[in-house]
Amino acid sequence: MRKIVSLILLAILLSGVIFCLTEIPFGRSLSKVREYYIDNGIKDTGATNIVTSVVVNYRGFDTLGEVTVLFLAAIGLSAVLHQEEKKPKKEGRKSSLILYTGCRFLFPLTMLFGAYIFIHGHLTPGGGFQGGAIIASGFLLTMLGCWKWRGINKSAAKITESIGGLVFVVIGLLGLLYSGYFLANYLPKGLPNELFSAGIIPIIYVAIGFKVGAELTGVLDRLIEEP
Amino acid sequence: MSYPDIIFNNLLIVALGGAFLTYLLGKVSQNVRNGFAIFISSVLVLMVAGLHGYGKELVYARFFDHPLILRINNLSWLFAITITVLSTMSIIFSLSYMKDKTRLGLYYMMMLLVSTSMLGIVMSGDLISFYVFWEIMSWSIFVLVSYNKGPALAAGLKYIIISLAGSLCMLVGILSIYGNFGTFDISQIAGFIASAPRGYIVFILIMFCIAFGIKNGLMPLHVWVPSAYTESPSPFTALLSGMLAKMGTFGFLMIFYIMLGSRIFLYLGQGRLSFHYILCLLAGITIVIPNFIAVFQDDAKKLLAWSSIGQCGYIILGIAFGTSLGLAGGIFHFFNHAIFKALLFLAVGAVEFRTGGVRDLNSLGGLANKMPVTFIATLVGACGLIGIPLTNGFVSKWLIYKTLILNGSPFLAFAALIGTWGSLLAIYKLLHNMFLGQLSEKHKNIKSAPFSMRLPMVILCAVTIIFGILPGLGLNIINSIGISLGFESLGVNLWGIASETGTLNTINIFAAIIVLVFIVYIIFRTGGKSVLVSQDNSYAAGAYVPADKYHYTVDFYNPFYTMVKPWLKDRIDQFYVWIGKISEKLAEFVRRMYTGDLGNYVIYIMLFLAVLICVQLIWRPW
Amino acid sequence: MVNPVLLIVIPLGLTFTIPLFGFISKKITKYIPILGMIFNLAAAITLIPRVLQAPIIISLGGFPAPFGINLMVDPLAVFLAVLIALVGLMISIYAVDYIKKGATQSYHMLYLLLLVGATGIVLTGDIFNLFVFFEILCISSYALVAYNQDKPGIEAGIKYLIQGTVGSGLILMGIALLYGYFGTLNMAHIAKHIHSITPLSAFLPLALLITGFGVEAAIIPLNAWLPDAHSSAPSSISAILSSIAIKMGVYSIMRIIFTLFGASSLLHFLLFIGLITLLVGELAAFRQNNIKRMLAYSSTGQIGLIIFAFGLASALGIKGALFQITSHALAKALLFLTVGYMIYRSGSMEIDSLAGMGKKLPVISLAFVIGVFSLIGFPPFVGFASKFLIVEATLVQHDLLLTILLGFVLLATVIECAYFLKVIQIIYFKESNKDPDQTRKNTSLAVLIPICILMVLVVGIGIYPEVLSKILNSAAGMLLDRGEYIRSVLP
Amino acid sequence: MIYYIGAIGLIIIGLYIVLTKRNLIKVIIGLDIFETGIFILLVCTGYIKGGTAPIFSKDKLNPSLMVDPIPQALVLTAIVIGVATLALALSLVIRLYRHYGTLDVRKIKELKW
Amino acid sequence: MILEIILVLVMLVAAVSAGTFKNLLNAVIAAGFVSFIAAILFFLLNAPDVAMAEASIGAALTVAIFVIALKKTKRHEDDEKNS
Repeated sequence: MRKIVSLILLAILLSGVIFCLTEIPFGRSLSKVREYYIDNGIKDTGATNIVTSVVVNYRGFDTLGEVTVLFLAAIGLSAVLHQEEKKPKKEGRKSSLILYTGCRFLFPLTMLFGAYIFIHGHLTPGGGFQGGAIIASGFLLTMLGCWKWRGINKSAAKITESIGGLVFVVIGLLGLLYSGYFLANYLPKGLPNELFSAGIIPIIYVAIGFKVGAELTGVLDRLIEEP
Repeated sequence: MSYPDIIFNNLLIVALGGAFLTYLLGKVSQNVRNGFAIFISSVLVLMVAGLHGYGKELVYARFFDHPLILRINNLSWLFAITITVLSTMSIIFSLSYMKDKTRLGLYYMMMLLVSTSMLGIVMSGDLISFYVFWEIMSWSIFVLVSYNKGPALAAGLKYIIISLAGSLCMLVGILSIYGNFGTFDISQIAGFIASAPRGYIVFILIMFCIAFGIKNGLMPLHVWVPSAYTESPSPFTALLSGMLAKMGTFGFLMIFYIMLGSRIFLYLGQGRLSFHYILCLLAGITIVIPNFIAVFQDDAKKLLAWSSIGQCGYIILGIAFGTSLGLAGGIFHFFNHAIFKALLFLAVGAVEFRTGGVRDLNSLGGLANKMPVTFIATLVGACGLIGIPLTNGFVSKWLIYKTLILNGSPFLAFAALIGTWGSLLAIYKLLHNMFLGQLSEKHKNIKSAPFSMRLPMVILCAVTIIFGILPGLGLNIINSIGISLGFESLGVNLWGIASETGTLNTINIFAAIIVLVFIVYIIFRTGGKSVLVSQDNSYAAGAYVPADKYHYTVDFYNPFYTMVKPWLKDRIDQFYVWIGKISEKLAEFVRRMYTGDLGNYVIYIMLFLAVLICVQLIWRPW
Repeated sequence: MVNPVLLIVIPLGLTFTIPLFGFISKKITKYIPILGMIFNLAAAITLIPRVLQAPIIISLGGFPAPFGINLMVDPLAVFLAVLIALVGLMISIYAVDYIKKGATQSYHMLYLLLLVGATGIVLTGDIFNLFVFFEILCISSYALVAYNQDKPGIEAGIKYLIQGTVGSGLILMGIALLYGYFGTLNMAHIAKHIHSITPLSAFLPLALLITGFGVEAAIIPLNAWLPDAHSSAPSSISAILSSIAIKMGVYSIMRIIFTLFGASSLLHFLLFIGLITLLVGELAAFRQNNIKRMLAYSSTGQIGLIIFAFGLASALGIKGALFQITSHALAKALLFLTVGYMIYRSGSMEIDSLAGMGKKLPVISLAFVIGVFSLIGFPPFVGFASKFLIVEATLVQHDLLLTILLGFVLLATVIECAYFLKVIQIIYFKESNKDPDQTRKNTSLAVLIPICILMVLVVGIGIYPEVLSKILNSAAGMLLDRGEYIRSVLP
Repeated sequence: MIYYIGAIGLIIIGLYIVLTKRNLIKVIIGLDIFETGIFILLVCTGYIKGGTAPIFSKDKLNPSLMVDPIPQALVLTAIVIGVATLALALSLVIRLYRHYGTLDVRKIKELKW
Repeated sequence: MILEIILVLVMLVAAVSAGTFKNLLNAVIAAGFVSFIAAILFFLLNAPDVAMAEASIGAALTVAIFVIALKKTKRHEDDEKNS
């Protein structure tokens, strides 16, 4: 019964979507703003990766909100899974030597990779979110594989999150101060394809990277700790 | 700036401030508060009295960009003075009646607030302030009706629901008037509405009449009255029956003769189907049936409640009939009914107070010797209610009969007459079962009513009789009101009305009564003396009967009751109750939509989406 | 001159600082929301006079309108921002004393972020940005509903989350289709080109967006989450959800219908949706014996009334709807705060357990009564003004159908009166069966202040509704006039 | 074209899972798939046949063939929002399981009517 | 082109199986597989950033969170906590 009803409803939706998509030709962007970004991207922001320039600069406000959402998830998690009394940590089970060594070997590399990703966000694909995710996965690796994992340093994670968010906001406010626009790219753009270019973008992306890494790690850690 | 101006500008402020100040003083001490309440109400009486024959209007505030107007004229003055006098009386009465009740600050504040809102209603010159004061009055009544806990809660709820329904209808009427004529000022509307199509006027009238009829207890809308009157504290019941219900009367007067004007109102529809004739028929029904339902009530206050529904029928009949005589009769009967019905309720309240809350007529009796003043008060009130000459009720009823007979509508006259019989029976039952007959054992050592109760009763008695002997006092004002509403004048003198339409002279009646009394006296003196027999030497089949077996007030009018019983069910009330049941079932059914199942909820969402799509595909609204 | 973007950014920054303050002392953290809201209130009020001349366009990052994100600060937005800040301030003061157990620090952060989301929704002029802030609002409310981790709280939270996520997924789908059509996200830009495609092909995005936002706006039958969430969340959260969060859904729907699509002929359909919502909400509330659930259903009803008023599509109707938003926000916040404290005293949500509160908590009970009278629409409270405007707006159209619908609206009012006044009678005129526990006697100041302020507002605005008239008129005009919107964003 | 099919397919399958499955984890999986479908749809709207990624990694790139960067930015945001919601949902599910001992939505009916 | 068709079909199959698997762990892995192929599709659509995000967040972290949640609750779709 329920299956049939839902199939009917979805069929109506499907017909509607198909009807709409006939109006949106595939492979031919109707965008009215694409050219602007492609043409002025480097001039405006100095980032060769246009996506990054859009994410951090043109639509930086969205990104601020996005960071906030992730932050929300972290604190919401800690609110939902909050325990009044701290129970003693149970001994993590001893994992095999190979796994342990492998983890210890891989962890720094993952960190490095993540850092690279979000530092070069404005030049190559990737950015703060991807890098942060990779860092978090590195921590996850240690959480799963390492011997006697006893949780990350909560306060450090918290501080990192807050600082990351604050840096983002403060940079935006400085933009408001200097050039009258929130999140304006007021730092020197530098030359394209160089590491130190694109004004505020790398700074924000580094902040986001740390923040996202800390948040995702905190989420994972909180979930694992949950008995 | 003359005195009346000052009074007029500050009247409502004094009333309102007095109400809240009363509550605050209650925090200080009980006696201060009671004294202050009486002080404020009597001050209001004086202020209103000072406004006699004074006409003015004043814009006192703005709501959005509509001016709110206060206006006073003779009609408002008559109502205002009655309001203030009655509220003073009932507040004085409350002193001892409410002595051992809780939350008195709330009670006194609400009493004063109610009278304030009534003053606002009668003095409001535009429909917004009329509605605002009307609603304030409604919810203050709600608080006061549910003041006695227990069954009073149901009564209050019933009252406020019905009343809110009515006042929302009125709001629709008001705002649709605004939508058409672009003003809330009553006098301006009176100018515009003459040109409006008749159908629209009837719509407006119906909207307003629902609200006013509900307050007034017009027959199909009366269901809240008995329970509310019965359960509310007696001093407030006096005010409620005396004045608050009469706000509906004021509303009728306002919309029929101020806003529409007689020459439009009387000619909506033709002949037997004209609006005012239908209203008269309703009034006739309202006169007949409730008076007879009242006959069979065993609760004193319920009896009075039903009979006041009936009396309101007289008032509406007089007003809706729309001749100058009838209008005068209606307005005068409103005034008289306010006085003697308040008197009766106060008397019942006094008995209730002394007997410890006994209102059941079957268990009372023989209190005449114990509470003489109360008895006299009830007697006078009863005479007024029935319309015995030399009480004010006689004059007003006489005017109404006269109108009905002169304008040749026998049915209505007959109805009015039958109603009088009904009220006669009912009020005699009240009088007899409470004061005459056998004093029951447990009331042997009952004291007379305290002074604070006797004073208002005495005053109201005096008013009843004075206005019965010198009706001209009231009829002068009423005549001027009638003239200002565009009716031809009646030749009013102090003793009554001397005109070719209907002559009334209370001197002749007075003389006749004196003579009659003398003759009766003579007859009784010369006739055989009646011998008092002690109860103990009477035997039933040789067996000694204890005294309290003689309590023959139970099942008064029983044969008559068994005769007409099947016709006297309150089917309308049952109908309303049925509606309530249905809506509860519906609500219970609707709730079931929210089964706690998450899957269903998501399906609702997709369903809504699908419905939207289908609407767009089929109906194409956009 | 205060830049409107600060209304969003300053509370956001404060939220980020809360953990840092938390290291200094736990006490400070709970005053930070008050700080942020005070700032917002002041800033928003200072914006009013400027906005009344002309809407303010703030382009973020210094990029012109269709390319960067821009804030569209018109009278409606500023008005709602003031309302959010006001109610938010009151409830944050209340929460100082009310929230004792659980992760209080997270509570205050989530609460502040919820308000940030709401403010962002009303200020932004970019549809995807609207979506992002909407997500901030929703996710924080999911977490807050489940805040006091008891059985009903968690259940309500997960139900709310699933429905809300489906809704936001639909919104995202609609945005994707819109972008596919127009290749832009700026609302004014879309509105400018909306007629370049046939209405028939534009219907799906419209339907998706309405449904998605409708989940938050709690229009029947999408409101299934609402009674659960309201009844099982902490009372302060119920208050903010009922007086702000669902209004944001309504606001978004109206923005989309009026400004984005200009689908004014769809409004007649909206009229019926509003009426059904009103009736079903009031009827469902009629038989509740859980006070918070009753209030929740009555919120649904009031939302229905608001949507009905919007559906009238006349300036007066929209003014009435905005007034109704205000009055309902104030009154319902008042009700939830008072009821929350009563529950905290009596320890039960059953209506009968409120018996005798009139003696125990005189001020709180008075506040409750005033809130109820205002909701029912008794003069001289603020609810009367809004009901007055709505009825007037319905009647001036001289439409028989509308008059009949109005009859149903007033019927719903009568139902509302029935169940609310029953509660008042229980509070005042019923003896409490059990004596109050002596442990928590004194009503703390942090609870009394917001209640009293709200009470004063309800009565004050009710007596002098002219206060809001000017800004509401211009807001209504702005909402109706698409061309003005487009012109002011894209000169 | 095939991408559209994939996107719509994912959307429909995801919603179908959400609508019919009774297990909360399954429901959340359904939401995940649903959102993935939307992401693909969104990216498709910006695609240009034979285009290149919008990155000026080397100079000789034809700007007119670069795909639209906006949808990618949007999807980036949306992915993060999705994972945030998902984490919150799962934490709620864990708590719920502790309270009820089941994840069957038919049995989780404390709050109704 | 043919590659894309194959990928999409595999993706849809994975999605369906994610719905049908009784064992939740398999379902989760199938969902992760969907995200993984989606990442490849993103790459084919010239969206390397999105591809990276989807691969790292959607395919890796999401699955990890799911698995952790499963560990806390239960493995199978319709078995109850026996306590």
